[in-house]
Amino acid sequence: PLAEFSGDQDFQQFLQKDLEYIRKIKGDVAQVQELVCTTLQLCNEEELMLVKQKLGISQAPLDQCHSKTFQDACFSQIRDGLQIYHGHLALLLQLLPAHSSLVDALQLDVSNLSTNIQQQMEDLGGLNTVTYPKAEGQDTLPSLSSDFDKQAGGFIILANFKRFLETSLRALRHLTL
Amino acid sequence: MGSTVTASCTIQSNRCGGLDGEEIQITWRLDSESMSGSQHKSVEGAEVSNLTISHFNRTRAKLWCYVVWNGTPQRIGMAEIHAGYPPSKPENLTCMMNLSKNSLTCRWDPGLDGHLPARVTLKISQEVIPDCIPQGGQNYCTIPRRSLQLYQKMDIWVSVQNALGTAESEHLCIDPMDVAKLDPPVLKSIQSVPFQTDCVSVAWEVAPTSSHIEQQCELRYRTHEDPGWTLTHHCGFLFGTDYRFQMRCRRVTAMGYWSEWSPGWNFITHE
Amino acid sequence: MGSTVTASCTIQSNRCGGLDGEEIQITWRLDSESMSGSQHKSVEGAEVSNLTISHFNRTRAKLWCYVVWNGTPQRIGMAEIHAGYPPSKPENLTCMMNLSKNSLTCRWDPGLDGHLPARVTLKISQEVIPDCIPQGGQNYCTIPRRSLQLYQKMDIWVSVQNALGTAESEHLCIDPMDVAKLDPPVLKSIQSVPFQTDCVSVAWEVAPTSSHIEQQCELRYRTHEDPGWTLTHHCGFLFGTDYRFQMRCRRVTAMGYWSEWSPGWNFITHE
Repeated sequence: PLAEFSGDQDFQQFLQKDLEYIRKIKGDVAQVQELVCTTLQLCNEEELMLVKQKLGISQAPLDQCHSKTFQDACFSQIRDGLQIYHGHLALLLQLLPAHSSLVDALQLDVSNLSTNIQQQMEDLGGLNTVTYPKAEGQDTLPSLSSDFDKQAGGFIILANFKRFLETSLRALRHLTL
Repeated sequence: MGSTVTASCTIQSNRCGGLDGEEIQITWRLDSESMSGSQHKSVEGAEVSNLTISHFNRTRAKLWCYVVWNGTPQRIGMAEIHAGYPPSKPENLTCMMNLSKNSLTCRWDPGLDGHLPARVTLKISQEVIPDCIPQGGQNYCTIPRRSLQLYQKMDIWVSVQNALGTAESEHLCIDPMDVAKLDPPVLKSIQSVPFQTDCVSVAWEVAPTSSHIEQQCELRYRTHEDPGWTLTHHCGFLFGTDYRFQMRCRRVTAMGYWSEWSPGWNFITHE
Repeated sequence: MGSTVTASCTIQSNRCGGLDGEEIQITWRLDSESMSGSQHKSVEGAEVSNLTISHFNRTRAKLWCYVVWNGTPQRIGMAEIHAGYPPSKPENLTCMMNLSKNSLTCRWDPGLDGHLPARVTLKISQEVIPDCIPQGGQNYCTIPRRSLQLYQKMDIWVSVQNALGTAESEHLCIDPMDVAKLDPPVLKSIQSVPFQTDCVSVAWEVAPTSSHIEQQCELRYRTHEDPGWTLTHHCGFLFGTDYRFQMRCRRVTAMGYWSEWSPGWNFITHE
């Protein structure tokens, strides 16, 4: 059903707003990553591949957004993924207490964007707003026992979320005229 | 304001020790101005004085009731009078999103003063969001980020309520990001263009708070002698002249507000 | 600080996917400085590296444990080290009652820095009264009026606590009003005394905030040329000289503090 929408003026405006908002959130994520580097001395992902395997932090799925023919399910996955990362970002509040206002603002933007997408899918009516059953434990973080596991976990969440946003940007940009 | 005020003052001397059997003379004072009422005895034997003030023209006044006792006038009752008008409709409601403070500030013209204590609130359609109460009678209110839903339309209006009624402004239906005022860009470098010698090439950076927004920017210049600034399209400059440049930006869609002009950049075109 | 720090890093390769069967080389980093430990295989077959750092001389550091995997060093563990000393005893605790702000401010010398996060509190004997927590590492604290028992002795002391211990200052047993600093008096008039022409008579008013306290006051004067002030007993003045006078007061019992000097008063003695 999406094919009919791509020319629709409202749909195009909806896309432009989401693209801009994702770009804003991506900028905020980069700022928090900078803080994790300067504050926790965790700066590059290659050094954390082993611990990443051990912690097993799941990434929000965007498989519906990779196909050439854009699926409505991709919107649902973006919306649901944003909610998952909204939850995961709470860990950053613990890790960066001196910068809680920045992390708060990031969480607020993430939840706003997710609500916007849900609202816009409803407003456009034709979009299939089904909610995909989440894989087991996708929402919740694994238990992170040591300080190091928490700090490494925070770094990994931000890296995952940055990739999630880049994939979402590519998928939505694909739809703009 | 301007209407008639009536008041009455009743003394049951039998229940008022010291006034028993005395001749009772009730007098009035509006703030410090003496006034006389019409006094009569009520059926229950109490002394009643009625006062009528037509075209009441003060916004606030205290009305005192006196009776003379032991030769001195005794204050025995008081009423506070507030006069005014129903609130007038607030006009010209506009809002602006500040990207560095991440808040939306709305301003309006309050219209005529109702002279009465009034409750002014900036209302937002989503019930879950608390009203914005302007501080001490100001005509603007700032909605914090946590009460905003970015990139979504919000219905905003002003409501004014006093003892004599309520008035509401027109409703604004806006997405805060569509009324954003961008932060100014920063000029990075200005150079002459080798072959088009009367042109300059400009390098600048948009503000980090709006780097995610597609923007159009304007350049202006002036020499020390110039009275005012001139908008430019990078060409038409004199040789060997000391120019001062500034740039500002706005959404490509022309929605929202121009940023302030950037800090100035001095550049002398070559001979 | 200065003592020895020991740490160990254990890797059970069979429980660490990707490391199975690989030769494991554990390395260490203190912040960004590489360090080598002594590595051995434990009875359960795990690789264990032990590290000893003698005379640890940093107040804060991060100790990282690495293992090489797929050619890149992998961070697999971290410990944050805070080093310092037990808190030293706070000295020279003094308190002063401010009569216009109606609060008691106590100051002290903190002594040597323990380099560790420390909790400093100004304690008051009456349990019902909350401790006074100085703001951001300051060495003074202001006890608000509602926590004070005026004209009663209060037991006040400072307590400093960090991870390595607790230290307490000497206890002060004071009545806030005995350590009051009076507000300065106001000079009302200064005149020559007719017969003792080199003397002056002074009229002044004590500050309203301390008018209930019996006070003794001092007068000082200077001419423009004088380098400093001179205390006076109202006599010994030169003729026709332009003097500047100030006054201050203190409790008659000499307890508490002199007030600041009053605003100046200029007076020219007659010829």
